[in-house]
Amino acid sequence: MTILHLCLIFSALLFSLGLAAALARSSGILVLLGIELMLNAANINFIAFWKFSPNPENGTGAMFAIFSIAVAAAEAAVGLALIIAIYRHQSSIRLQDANTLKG
Amino acid sequence: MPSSIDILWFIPALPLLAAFIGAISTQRMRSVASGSALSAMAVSFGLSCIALKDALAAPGVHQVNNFSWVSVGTFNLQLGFLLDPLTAFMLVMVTFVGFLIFLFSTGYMKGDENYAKFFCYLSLFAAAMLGILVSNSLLLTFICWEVVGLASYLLIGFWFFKPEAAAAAKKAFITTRIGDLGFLIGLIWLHSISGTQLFYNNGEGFLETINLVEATAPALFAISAIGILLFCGAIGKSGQFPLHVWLPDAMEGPTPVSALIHAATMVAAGVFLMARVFPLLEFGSALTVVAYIGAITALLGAVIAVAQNDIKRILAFSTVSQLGYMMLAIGVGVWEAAIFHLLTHAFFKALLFLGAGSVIHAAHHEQDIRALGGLAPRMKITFATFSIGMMALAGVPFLFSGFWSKEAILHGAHTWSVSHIPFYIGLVAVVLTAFYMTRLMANVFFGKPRSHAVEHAHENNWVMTLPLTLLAICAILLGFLGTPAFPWLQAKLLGKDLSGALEFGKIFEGPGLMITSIVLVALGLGIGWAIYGFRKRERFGDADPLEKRFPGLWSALEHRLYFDELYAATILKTNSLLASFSDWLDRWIVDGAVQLVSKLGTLLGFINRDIDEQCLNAGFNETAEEIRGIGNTYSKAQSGDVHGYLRVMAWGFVAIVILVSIALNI
Amino acid sequence: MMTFSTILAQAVTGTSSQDIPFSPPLLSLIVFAPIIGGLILLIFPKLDTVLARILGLFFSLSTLVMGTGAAIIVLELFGTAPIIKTAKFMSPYKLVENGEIVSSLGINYHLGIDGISILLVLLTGIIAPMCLLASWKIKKANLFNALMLLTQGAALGVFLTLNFFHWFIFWELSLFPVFFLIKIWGGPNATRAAYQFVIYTLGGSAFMLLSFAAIYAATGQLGFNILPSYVGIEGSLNEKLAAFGSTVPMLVFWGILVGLAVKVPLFPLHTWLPITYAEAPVGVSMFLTAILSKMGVYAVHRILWPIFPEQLKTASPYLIWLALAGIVLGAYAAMRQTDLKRMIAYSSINHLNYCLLAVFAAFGATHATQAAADAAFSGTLLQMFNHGLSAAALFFCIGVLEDRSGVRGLNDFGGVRKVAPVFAALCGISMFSSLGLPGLNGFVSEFLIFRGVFELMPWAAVIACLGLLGTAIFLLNFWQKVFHGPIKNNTSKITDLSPREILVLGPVVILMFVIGIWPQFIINLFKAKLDLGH
Amino acid sequence: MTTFPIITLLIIAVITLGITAVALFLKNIIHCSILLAVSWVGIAAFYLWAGAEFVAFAQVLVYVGAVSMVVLFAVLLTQRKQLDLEKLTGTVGFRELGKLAAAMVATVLVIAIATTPLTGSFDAINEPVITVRDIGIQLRDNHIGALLIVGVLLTVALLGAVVVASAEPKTEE
Repeated sequence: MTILHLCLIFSALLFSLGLAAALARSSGILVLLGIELMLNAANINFIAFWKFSPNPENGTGAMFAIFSIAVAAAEAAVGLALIIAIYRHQSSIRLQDANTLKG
Repeated sequence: MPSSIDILWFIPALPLLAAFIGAISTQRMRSVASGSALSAMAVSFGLSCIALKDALAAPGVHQVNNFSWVSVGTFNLQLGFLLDPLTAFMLVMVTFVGFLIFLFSTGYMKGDENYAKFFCYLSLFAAAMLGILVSNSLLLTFICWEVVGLASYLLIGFWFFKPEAAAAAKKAFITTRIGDLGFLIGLIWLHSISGTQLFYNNGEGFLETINLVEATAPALFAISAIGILLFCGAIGKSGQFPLHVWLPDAMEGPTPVSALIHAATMVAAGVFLMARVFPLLEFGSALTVVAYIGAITALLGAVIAVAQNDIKRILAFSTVSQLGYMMLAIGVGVWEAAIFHLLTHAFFKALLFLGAGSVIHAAHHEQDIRALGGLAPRMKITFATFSIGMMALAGVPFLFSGFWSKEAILHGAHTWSVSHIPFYIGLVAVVLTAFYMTRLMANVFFGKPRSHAVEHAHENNWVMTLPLTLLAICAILLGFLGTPAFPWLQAKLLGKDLSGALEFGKIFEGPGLMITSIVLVALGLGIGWAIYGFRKRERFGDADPLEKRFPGLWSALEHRLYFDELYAATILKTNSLLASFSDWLDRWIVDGAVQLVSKLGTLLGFINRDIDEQCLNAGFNETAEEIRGIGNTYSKAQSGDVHGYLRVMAWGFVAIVILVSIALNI
Repeated sequence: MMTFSTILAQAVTGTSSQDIPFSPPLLSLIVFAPIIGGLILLIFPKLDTVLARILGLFFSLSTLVMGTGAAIIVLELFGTAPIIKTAKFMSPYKLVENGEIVSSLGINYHLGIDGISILLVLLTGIIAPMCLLASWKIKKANLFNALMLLTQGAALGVFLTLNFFHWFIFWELSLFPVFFLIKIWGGPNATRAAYQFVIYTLGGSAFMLLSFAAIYAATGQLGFNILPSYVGIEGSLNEKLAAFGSTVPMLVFWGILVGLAVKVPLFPLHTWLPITYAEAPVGVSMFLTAILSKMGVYAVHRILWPIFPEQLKTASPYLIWLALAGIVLGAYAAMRQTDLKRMIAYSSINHLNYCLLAVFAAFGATHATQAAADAAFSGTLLQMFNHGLSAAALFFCIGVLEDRSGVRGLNDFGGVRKVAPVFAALCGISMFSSLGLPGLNGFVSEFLIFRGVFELMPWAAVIACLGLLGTAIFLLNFWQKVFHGPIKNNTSKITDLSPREILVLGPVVILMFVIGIWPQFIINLFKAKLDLGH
Repeated sequence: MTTFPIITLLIIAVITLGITAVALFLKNIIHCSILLAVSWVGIAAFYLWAGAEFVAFAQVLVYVGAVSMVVLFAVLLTQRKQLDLEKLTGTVGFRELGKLAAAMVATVLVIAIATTPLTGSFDAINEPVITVRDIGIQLRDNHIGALLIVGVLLTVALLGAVVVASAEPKTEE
């Protein structure tokens, strides 16, 4: 068990918590937040691997994390906008109600 | 005591101040407005007389007073004032005629609800007109030129609630602006090649340096082109062919306006400008163009005037014709004769218009000569003065000013080396002028009244008759300033010294010419009286004797040779098409392109759908049926429940990890 | 002799030999006073409406007061004295406030004022209070005033910032208040107009941002005052950009041009303009045409001219056709409009393209004399100011008509001059100013532009004359149909101007006369810049 | 000297996970989002621990500063009608199923990580090796394309968000 293992387990647990939130909450906002947490867990992995990589001065992992954060921000904005749009249509942010994709 | 050049700017500034007072005067302060306008003109007249005295003391000297207007980087624009005999004579004429017309207006416009505004506009006009005269800079001339146009616009449209007046005002402004654009380009071109647009600047003005220019082909071309472009401005303002169409319509304005602006002063501005830049015109070949345009206009105006029935329109076309004469004079090189004619014309035409105004006012705004008649005994002063004006215009020999000035022009045209065509055209116009003026007199003052209002017409009060009398006196006396025997005016204008003695012999130099023109005038008067004098019109509806004889020609003339219709069908139509095209282009093509891009995405979607429908459905319809059956079964899994989907993914992930680790035996 | 203004100048710039312990950051105050005012109104939405209006007007007027102060200082300090140029093409900035924000990224807080900026700051100071006064009675006045103040601050930021980073922020910041202003207070199609406006402009800005990213990548600099020094010396900007690829310098230039051209607008990127101007409430239309459109022309002077002279020279012969198209098309399309606001919108396209015409002619001409170039440039600058005055006044007049009668069609009125003589007089003066009547301001700038362009490119000036004629035709047509003729039904509802409305139009009309008769008064503001050459 | 960083890491991890777990099972959405913001701070602390200062700042700026605000706004905007969001209407057991799935994933992941042998020396804790300046240079030199694309992406996403969120139902007018 090295420090890297610890970091990875931290990340895995955070990921699972996020997944749990996404799976077990019905509020669209919280589902979205769960997804954000999963993305954050992935970022933790990037940083951890970068920190313990043979030549960290490249900074590649950190760069990737930065871009990932930027994309996540965009995703959050669009996601929340979608939720507001759904709310406009259905007066509810319960994802169970948004089932018009039903086949 | 300051010299006149230093106080010259007061002459336009005073009326400008009066215009400002008029603008802020309410209807209750009407007398303030008219009083300030009148007194400004009176003072300006006094100053002009002083200026004239100074200028005559040193003819041939151009006193200037220049100052910088815009200066930025290496770019510099100067304006300035100029005093020489040409300016001074014009100043005295404009202020004097202007004052009389202002005086006349106080009577004529008495009952109008916008009385104060009327004097505001009149003063504005006078200020701008005087500005043109004292300007020593083509740019300042242009500025005042446009302001004159504005004042004319405002005054033509003075009765703006009449749709015809509003339309006439717009027509006048836009028609003259077409010419003014030529003027503007000419001015800019001149400034860009010579670096200055001052007339005189102690040897550096462009009129002074023009003689130093080497006569190479490009220089000749450029200077001729500039001359013609400047002439475009004059064409517009002075109602020359082909932009003369606005002038007759401008008679929708009040009669004093027609007298002041559209007979005596503004329309003469074009002639004045041409005289001012004469050295420039002389250098290139622009003069020939000026001569022919002038000749055509002189004939055209006279011909059309024959068949008009509105008293003011007859006078308007006569103005067009006389302005053509002046341009002709400039074109053939005798600009001093043009100015002489300009001065005499200003007086007798103002007299005629005010006389017409007096008639109209007395006849309760009846303007149709067919409805007038028999006014001679009822309005004796008007009749007498109007007759003097008419004879001056027709060129009745010896006593009347018009004779001498017209004679000077014909003499100049006769000696023109290029061609005699303008001269012959001038002679024809002499006959026609005498003819249509006789027709006018016979119809208006003789015979019997042909409408109710006319029967009760009576002479107007002194405010209106005094200007008539003064103008009539001038219309006679002014001619003696420039007789061939003692061409004092011409000599002063040209800056020459006069030998001092009267030379009566010169009157009869080239007697053939003078006798010819006397005969022609007599011919015109005779024919006119023969047709209209002996058998007078009985009723309003009677056809004109000439109309019976030449109905086709008459109708064409009555419609002013269809110029308006022609322009409507060509220029206005083109313009309107261009506008429609621009609008269409903007609405559909440019904006359409933008919309197209945004529709492109949608379009791709449609294409995709079509491909789906056409290819897939047609080809695999049967297979699809089968698949659809299977799909129906599976589509039950599509619950629309987002959580469900996510959960399945999680389970799938777990399953894959377990399967892989079992397979790899980890 | 110490005049008040010298003391003021020394106080602000700290150049005094005497120790005056007072140096307010004047430029920052100019920019941020309206923004602060806007924020105050936003934070206290329950403020009494009357108080909010007065506060709004106060903050709005602050620009005029401080702008005049800055102008006095600039004239006093540099009006006659020559300014030492530090580099070729470097504009002499006269008042400068500088502070580092992120020094490693070249992002400095850098404000500076020179002749062009000061002209536009003063214009903003005149027009912005006018817009507020014009919309005095609007609903939800608090929010309206707040948004207007924010727009004003953003525009001032654009005019005064010397660093692209902040400049771009202000540039974009001006969009969003306008979006809401149009959407909330606009006409029936306002939503569409607002989206079109924002998306069009954002689209243009995206190109500009990319271009500046490339410039930054090449030089590591974002300062408008530093970048010009990369022109024409060893290791020039072009060479550095060309290192990315041979077409990059031109692409960068076009990217910036597109961003600016949308704002001006240059044909064919103008299609957002008529609908936006027509749908916006009157105060916003005034501000849009008078100030926001100037941002594009300003940026041409501030960015394209100093930083990309070579590319501008190459592209000008083609661009000049676009400017001519804008001039002629604008004038003639205006002739066919029956909606008065759309008509004035098209006339704005016409007028603004004169500015671009002069710039392109000066750069595109094969042989340029200094005098002609000076005339063209000063004409452009003056035209910006003049168009701001006359277009805002005309929009206001149409606002008055619409306010009284509820309609604004060309054929809905008649004989207005009879019922509202004062209104007719002021509107008439504005109209004649717009069509370039000598004696009023429009003529001076148009003359300078034509004078410059004619010598540089005679045929372009002749074609542009068509625009002059077209302008006269449609404006007089407007005047004849609306103000002349018999009185129609709608006209009877029209009353003459109230004192507040006279307060809006009066000063502008007086300025029109002043500039028309004594243009040197405005020209002195930017004269020093041109006296030194470019 | 190896225990101190490990202890720090453990503390950060435990606090973060704990807060997150509590956050995810609170009923009140507002409390949830505020607690999540705190957990993002924890993640930022991890980045700081790992020596990635700039990433930590970015995390704080983007998540704690921006996203959490947006979330709060979204919550406020959609909370006008006080619906009991957790009311069970025809979705019996979905919550339990979800938690079960998440637990399974956690188990699988932790086992997978724990059983993976990682070679190399991980005990020497490096000092922070990347500065803001380095990142700037990296962005400018190596990742300029990506940077521009991300910029465009953000612009487009923002526009899209505005359009989607403000699209009004047609029936309104």
